[in-house]
Amino acid sequence: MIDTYLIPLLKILFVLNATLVGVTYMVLLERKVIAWVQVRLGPMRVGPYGVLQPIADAVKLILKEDITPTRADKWVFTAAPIIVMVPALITFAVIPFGPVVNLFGRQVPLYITDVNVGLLYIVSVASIGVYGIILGGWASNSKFPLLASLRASAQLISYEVAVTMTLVSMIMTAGTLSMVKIVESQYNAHLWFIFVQPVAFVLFFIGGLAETNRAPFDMAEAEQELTGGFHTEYSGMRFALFFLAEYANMIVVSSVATTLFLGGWLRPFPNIAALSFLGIIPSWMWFLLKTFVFLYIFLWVRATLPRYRYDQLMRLGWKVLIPVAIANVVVTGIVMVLF
Amino acid sequence: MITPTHYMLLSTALFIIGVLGVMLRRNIIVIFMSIELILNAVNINLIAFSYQLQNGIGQVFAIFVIAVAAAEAAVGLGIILAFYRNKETINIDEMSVMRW
Amino acid sequence: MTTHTGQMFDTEELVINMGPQHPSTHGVLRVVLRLDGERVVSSDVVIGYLHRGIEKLSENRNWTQIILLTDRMDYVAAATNNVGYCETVEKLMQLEVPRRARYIRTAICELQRIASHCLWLGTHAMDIGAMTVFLYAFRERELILDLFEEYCGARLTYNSMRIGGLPLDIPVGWDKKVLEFCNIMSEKVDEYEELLTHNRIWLERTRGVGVISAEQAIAIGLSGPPLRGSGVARDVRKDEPYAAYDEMKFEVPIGTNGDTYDRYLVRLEEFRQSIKIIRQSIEGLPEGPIVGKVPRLIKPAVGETYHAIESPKGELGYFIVSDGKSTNPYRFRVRPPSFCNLQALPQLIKGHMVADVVALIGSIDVVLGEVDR
Amino acid sequence: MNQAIAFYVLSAFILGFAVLVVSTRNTVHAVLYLVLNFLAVAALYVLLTAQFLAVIQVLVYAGGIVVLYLFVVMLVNLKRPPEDHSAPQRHSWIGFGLSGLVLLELAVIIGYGSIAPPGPANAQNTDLAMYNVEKIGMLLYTDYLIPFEVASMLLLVAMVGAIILAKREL
Repeated sequence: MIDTYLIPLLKILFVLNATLVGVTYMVLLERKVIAWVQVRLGPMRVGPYGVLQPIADAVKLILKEDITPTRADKWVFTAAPIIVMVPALITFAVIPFGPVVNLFGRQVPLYITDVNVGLLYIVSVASIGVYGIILGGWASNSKFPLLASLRASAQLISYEVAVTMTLVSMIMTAGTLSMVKIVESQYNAHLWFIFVQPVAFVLFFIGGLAETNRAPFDMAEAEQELTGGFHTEYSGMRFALFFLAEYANMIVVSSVATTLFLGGWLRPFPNIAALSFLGIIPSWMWFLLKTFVFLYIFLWVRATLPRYRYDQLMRLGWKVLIPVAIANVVVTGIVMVLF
Repeated sequence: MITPTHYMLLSTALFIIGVLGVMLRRNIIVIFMSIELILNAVNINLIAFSYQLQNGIGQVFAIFVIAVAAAEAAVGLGIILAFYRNKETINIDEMSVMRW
Repeated sequence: MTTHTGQMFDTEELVINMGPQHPSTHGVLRVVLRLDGERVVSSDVVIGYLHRGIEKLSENRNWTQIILLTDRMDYVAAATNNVGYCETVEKLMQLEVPRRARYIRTAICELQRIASHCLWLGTHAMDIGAMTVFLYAFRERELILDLFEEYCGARLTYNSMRIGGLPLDIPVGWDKKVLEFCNIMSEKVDEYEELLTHNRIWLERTRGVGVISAEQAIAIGLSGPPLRGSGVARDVRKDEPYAAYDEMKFEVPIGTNGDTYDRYLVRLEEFRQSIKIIRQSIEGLPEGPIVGKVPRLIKPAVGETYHAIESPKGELGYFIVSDGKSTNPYRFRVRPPSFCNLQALPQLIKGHMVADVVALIGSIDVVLGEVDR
Repeated sequence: MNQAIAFYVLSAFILGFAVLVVSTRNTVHAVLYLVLNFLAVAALYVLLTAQFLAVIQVLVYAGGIVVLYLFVVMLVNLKRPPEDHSAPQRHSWIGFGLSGLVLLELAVIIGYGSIAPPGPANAQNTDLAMYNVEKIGMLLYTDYLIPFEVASMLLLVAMVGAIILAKREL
């Protein structure tokens, strides 16, 4: 009874809360990192070194007035941010934070479930997120957010194709769809898949950037939107949901990238005995460290790179990323057949 | 115990709702959606029997049904868009003209 | 909403207002854009939101009081306005400005050019999405503002010139600080170069955007970096040297195909040229008085004159008419470079995407105080 | 036991959303109900241990096709209010009649076919359930390779057709 219901429930609660807290602190981290890059200090006022800033933000957003535009479709208007947030959170069910470990004398795997269609599950859940953006734009009942939402979702869909093609080549190398087995296959292959598939890694990262509307592809606050993209009409808690969903998506992309390319919870050179002293850091800590590296790169890229124009962005997606991803799949196939 | 007959009843009900949708609604997009419902009803049956007989052929066939549905939706919506551009209407009664 | 008849997909023309309150219109500029989907079909520019009637005001102020007004026109490069005005009056009254005053004026003009280009680079990069350059550029601008504060007490509107020379000599140790600033600045320009010049996204966003040919540029009456970006070698500092520019050695950067990227390169090169001029003028600072023989009451004889200088935005010209009877000018007319460069905007924008409109406004670097006067 | 509960709950969802899809006046709401219907069907596939199909259903149907519908609905009723059931002369009794006929025919089939072969003892951990993806993959690429290639050709043709139809001027 305990094993089948209680422990998974506890794990889910823990992961969800950890993610939500992580997302709020991601907001602070972003403002801090961009500030350091720009030779300034970032939020310092709330708490020592601005540590309590997320709480201040949360309280502000809760107290802010939550306006619904007139004649807007109330029901869809409230549902849209939820539709964007939920897929980001439910992807964590499949991501392995660590191997099976005994906790208080009971074998507890450090992941919520291990579905044998893990990777496909993540991609399909990510594709549901597009609805929130389209409906958000449509429900705002004005022309500009609608056009902005159509444009943003067109961007998401075209980069989703590119990311799915890169994942196909990853599945071929790993030989399985289940995330836990992917990490184990990296352990048996004695090296991380980033060295096996560098091209796929680069494509996945660029696709991930575009999927989460970040850095050079951030259409939402691009100046040409003139009205601030699809979440113009949102305010207060609903806007916070849209905002936090973006960061949750960022964490999802980083953790998937860590699991696929940097060998989830494996320490850097898993099989070389000489480096066994690295083992003192627990496995889930390795996972967090690597995800943090990816998140840092997300923020770093946002601080430095200028923004693509919309047509260049789509051209890059269709004419560069997708063909290279398909070519990568073909090359992986050939290489696997030969060796 | 859930027997295949339960699944068949479910898919029949879904099939009927789909057919009703096609028959009664005027908006061509809703008609297209009802066709998707009908295809889904077919899929449920296929997979119910594949589970029943424990071989994957039913599921493979369901994949082909989904592929065809995707192709049909893409071209169908293309036609609707082209039609709407010229006739400003998506009401099925007004689509009676062979030449526009 | 006019409709494109005959089009298969009848897209109405979208008329939108890049209104006075828009983050990237550098002040209160309103551009009415008629869009077909994403492309700009036509646009017209609405100005006048910042009109204070400086030219009319100056008609009932005496010649010295007008120096204050010239500060408020191009508030980003106020010292250059002062120098321009004072030199015009000196030319009308044939006053002799001592060599030391002319050297200091040159140094101040070049310092002001660097400050103005810093502000341009920051806002231009910010519009195209590179947020960090904004902070770096403004860090350098801070150093210059401190230098000015030390010299004439103000950070933005300096009132730093007098007719016939300078109000006060440079404070002790000021020249060493300027030289030290020059060293810092030359490294920092390389830093900007590193961040943007070879950045693929920056190249894609600026190369081939807003191309003006040399003939078009001359026809519209462009001046300054936009004109030089199209390949026309016209620089008032070289063609009609004023202050102490004839004794300075520097080159004038010229662009080739007149797109936003070339204007960017021209201004970046101007950073370096200005540093070179400042070094020459400060190191070669002659001794001597800082004010020439100026009559107590400035009452120029009947006459009129036009005198142009090279402000960071382009050719800034003053036309003054004196009727000889009163101590006020009869007519005070300004030829602001931003106003003339802005005429190119509608022609530049046609056929571009909305995102390019923002990049173009940044690239011709207009300041609305100067446009509306 | 809980499998039965799950089945009834899911089928209630499926039929409920299907009825809503067909009956709502506002097209965008209809599309939304369609998405929920597909997600419920995907959950049903998981119940039938067809994990690969469930994920494909969510990815292709709910994540792809219905987004297409939503785009067209947005582009189409940008200007027109949601359509109302005008033209009562549309004799709906033909619709009911025909569907009744189809219902009768299916009832007859189910009546005869009720003596279905008994299901396997515990279908949970047969190899089709455990290695679902591998099994289907093998089947697809061995016995059903030709239909697989034909399906890919079909999709290519559909793509080209859709592009030509939707593009303004070539």
